[in-house]
Amino acid sequence: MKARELIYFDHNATTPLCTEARQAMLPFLDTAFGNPSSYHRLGRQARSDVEAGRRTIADIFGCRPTEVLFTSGGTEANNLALRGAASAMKDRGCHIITTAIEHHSVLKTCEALGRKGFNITFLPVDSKGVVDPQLVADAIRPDTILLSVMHANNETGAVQPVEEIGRIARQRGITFHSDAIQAFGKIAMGTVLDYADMVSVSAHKVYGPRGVGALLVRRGTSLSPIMTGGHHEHGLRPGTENMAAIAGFAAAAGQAVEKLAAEAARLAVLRDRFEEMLLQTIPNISINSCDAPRTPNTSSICFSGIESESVLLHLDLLGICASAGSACTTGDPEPSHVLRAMGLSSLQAQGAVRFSFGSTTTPEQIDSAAETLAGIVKKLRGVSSLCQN
Amino acid sequence: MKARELIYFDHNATTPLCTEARQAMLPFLDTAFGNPSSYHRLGRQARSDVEAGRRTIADIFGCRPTEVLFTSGGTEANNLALRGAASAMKDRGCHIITTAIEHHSVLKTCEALGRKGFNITFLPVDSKGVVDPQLVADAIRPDTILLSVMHANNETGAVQPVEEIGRIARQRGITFHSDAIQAFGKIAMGTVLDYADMVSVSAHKVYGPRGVGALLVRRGTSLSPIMTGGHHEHGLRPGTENMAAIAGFAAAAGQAVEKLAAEAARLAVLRDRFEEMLLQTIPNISINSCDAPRTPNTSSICFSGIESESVLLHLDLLGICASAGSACTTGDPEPSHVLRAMGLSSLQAQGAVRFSFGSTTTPEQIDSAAETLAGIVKKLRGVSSLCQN
Amino acid sequence: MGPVSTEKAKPEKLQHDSPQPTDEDAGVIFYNETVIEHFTNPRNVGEIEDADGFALVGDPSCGDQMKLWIKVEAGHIVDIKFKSFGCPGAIATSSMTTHLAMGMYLEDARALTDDDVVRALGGIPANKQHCSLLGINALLFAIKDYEQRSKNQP
Amino acid sequence: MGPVSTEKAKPEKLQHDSPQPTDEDAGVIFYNETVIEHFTNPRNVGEIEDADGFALVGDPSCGDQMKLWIKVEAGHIVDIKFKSFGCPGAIATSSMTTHLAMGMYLEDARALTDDDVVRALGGIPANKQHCSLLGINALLFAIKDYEQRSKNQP
Ligand SMILES: Cc1ncc(COP(=O)(O)O)c(C=O)c1O
Ligand SMILES: Cc1ncc(COP(=O)(O)O)c(C=O)c1O
Repeated sequence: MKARELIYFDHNATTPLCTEARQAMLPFLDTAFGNPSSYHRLGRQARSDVEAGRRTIADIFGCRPTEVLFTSGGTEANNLALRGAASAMKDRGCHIITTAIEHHSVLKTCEALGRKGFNITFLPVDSKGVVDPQLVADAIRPDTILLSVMHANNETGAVQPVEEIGRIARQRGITFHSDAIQAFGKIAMGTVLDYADMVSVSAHKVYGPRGVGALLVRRGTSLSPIMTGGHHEHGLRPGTENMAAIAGFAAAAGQAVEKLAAEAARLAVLRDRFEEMLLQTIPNISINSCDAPRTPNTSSICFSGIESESVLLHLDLLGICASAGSACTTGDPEPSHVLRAMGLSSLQAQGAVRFSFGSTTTPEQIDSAAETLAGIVKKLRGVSSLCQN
Repeated sequence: MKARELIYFDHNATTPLCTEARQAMLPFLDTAFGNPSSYHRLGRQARSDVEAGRRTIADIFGCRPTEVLFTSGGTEANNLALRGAASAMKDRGCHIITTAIEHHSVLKTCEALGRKGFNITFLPVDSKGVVDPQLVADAIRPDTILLSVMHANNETGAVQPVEEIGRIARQRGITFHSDAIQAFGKIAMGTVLDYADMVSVSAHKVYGPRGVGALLVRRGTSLSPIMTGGHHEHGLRPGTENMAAIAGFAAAAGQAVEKLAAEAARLAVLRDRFEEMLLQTIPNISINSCDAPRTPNTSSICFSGIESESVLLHLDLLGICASAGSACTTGDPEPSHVLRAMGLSSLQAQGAVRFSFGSTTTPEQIDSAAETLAGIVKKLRGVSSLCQN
Repeated sequence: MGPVSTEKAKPEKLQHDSPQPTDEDAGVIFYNETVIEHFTNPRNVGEIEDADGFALVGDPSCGDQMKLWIKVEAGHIVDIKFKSFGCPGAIATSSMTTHLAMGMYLEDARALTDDDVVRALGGIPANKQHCSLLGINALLFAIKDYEQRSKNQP
Repeated sequence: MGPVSTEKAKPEKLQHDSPQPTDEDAGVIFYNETVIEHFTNPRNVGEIEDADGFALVGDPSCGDQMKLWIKVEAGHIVDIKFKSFGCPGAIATSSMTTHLAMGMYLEDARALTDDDVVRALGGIPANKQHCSLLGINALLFAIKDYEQRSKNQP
């Protein structure tokens, strides 16, 4: 077999930089290097470049520029939202509600807040990986201050009913944060601050650069900074602004929104084709969250009787990039907390592989990967002590 | 007068990216986009690139790779050091010592810790802007857990006796953090973790990219993370690693160290020439910290009878970039806390302008700027109600 | 170097003008061309030895100070001069105040407000608004001083 | 697609080999070529219908499980086969264990340790060390099972 191009099916972990973002960044690696806090022309130019980026992001989400806080990434946006709001509102109550399927940057942060004296409720999800808004409503207590529910799950792609949940939160006067890092660029999101008080997004998931994200914060939301220093980002996030990254983020976000409808449709077709091929050629597999509303690019598949890392290594040796669970738990032998929360056994969860498609994905890659995968599964099942043959 | 090239005398605010850093970054804006936490080859490559960057930084500071934590910049490094150590050691005591001349990312963070129940001692400095180690020793109490003294001041360039202070701290069993953001690349620093437990550095001050810095943390130092999420950076700093920035940082840091001796000597000559010219042509000026050990690139000058912003605007209109106080307090009418701590009156401090030289600085720029400045000062003094003429 | 004033704002026009100041730009100061022109070429700088009215306002340790001299003839301000310590906003508004007041009837001059000065300058950054009071206050006090002196020497 | 095994580790050799595993790489798994070769082409996969000894070790819900069959003649392991569920480390160490044990005197086989397996594989990532116990334990229990059966059927 001849060496073939790399097949990158790990777009939920990170995405290649799009041309527009790259182009937008280059001047800042060059002459436009000023510090936006500097008085002189290079500083003013930098300031206005930062603010231009902020306006782009604000326009995309239908909010005000003052409602956009740039952070170093999605993880920091989530930490700022949760730690910052909890700290700002701790006198009003100590109960925080989140779900069992959040990304670690939300989950571990809620656990950390739990160790600091807050009470945390981790809501369960159904077998499709979706949170029931009724459970949210039921979990609200008089001392509930904060609710965090992700928009789309990174492992399964399951889309949560955040608008409905947001309405409940607003009715009950509870600050609602939503981690939209995997939703943005994949599904239409509308004017998010209409139902959420805070929304996290991250550039490198939408073909933008590493090292920048944003927390959208609705006017009037109580939020304390988690870091202190200069007056940057309305005093909520100090540190010299990363103009190259902000410009790249703005360019990538613009692209993502512009292409969203067409790209979502294209990817849904490819995703369905991939799943159908697997269902036809490989016995005993199941597709996680297949009956839930899902982001169009994500396929999480359980291969019974074999272990995901073995699948991944075979795939990798054949030039196909995929993930088991979320990328950031590599090296962590724990099976996915998301799949476990959906009721999968530890054994089932161990056989889960995530394929996440994106701008680089072609029908040929889909066919080739599905075929390759069938061979790999057959081979590993031939070795497996859990399979008869 | 013909339009002339921009004269950038604001290298303490930020620096242009060096060619080496730019080159090192480009692949990561291109094909090398993997997530270091991903299992596949792109992920492994990314991981090994991150670790290569870490080894470079470790080698430069003579420490172990495991002692290097990458952050989003200097501000975050300082916040992690102070908030993280205070939180990790809060059961051992609640007294923190720092100085009155720290950067806002240290000063405001100590103030924030003060509001959280820690007792903060802000040590004074002498008229040269230098902390007396004896005062550090005297300030230590049985409940002192943490000491933070910057290596070189960003406004005056004054170098603090951090080695001696570090020895005192170590003798007394107190964790010592030093903000070396303005020292790194300007003065020889040696193996910093020999005397300090934590040291902050920032890439964009040494011709590296925005959005990355490092906290060097000596093995055995008590430190809690200030953000939570994945297991990145030994569990002390979560978030997908910014490889482009890390590679650029490593390249820039390597350059900075390689060129340090020659460049420091060159800049000291230029700085001295600049100051001599001003002293000869402009009456009633004083050079801050001129009798202290200083970084070779920084000239902080008080022009009596006139106000710094007016000087800066004239300079800017003539294509010369400089700062008043530190860049990050632009728009803040408070006169420099550093100069005030040195005993300057509010009026004197208002007349201070900082010129910070760097790789782009030439003798011609020095001469031209000194001449221009003489004209500006004369003009403004002609308008000033505080000056007779 | 030639005198600074000959260079004026020419090559920088766009720099100071194009980015419209917005809320979130508050941290950085953008002056318009008129402000910069008055800053680089302030009108009526100097002292009047035999002034009819004088005022000293502001506190230099708080950022600005202005001295204002007026010469009055037949109820008109026939000469006006100032010296100011302060930021570009202070210098430009000082200059514009004297520029507006020059030649005015005293009662008209007294009716001038900080808004008039800001308007004449075509606006001034939000965090520099307070500067416009410097010139206006100095003008009012100088007129008061003139009236006081007139009363005392009838 | 041809059978997976024909592709082996060829084009990826450098990828898996060049970055030396270090402390701070613990989060990511680098297997060497030998491990990958045993993973992609595991030796002695299968079952022995009329085995003389059998063992089932590990717990699949904790990540790995191994079944091991041996055939013994004149104190020698004359045939050995395994089936394993688990990660590449588990499969490769299973394979290497059978490879080492094949043909051995029982007493020599019993003396094999997890270190022997790891050494034969040229090392294994730190967080996969435990895998090497899987094969060794299976081997010991299978030998025990053989001895038990021999005792019962003298
Ligand atoms: C749902 C979700 N939240 C948060 C994050 C963290 O984002 P970042 O890598 O930008 O820190 C990720 C991606 O890793 C994610 O998928
Ligand atoms: C001494 C000092 N500490 C900290 C900082 C903050 O660094 P950064 O801009 O990378 O957040 C700076 C620069 O602004 C500085 O000069």
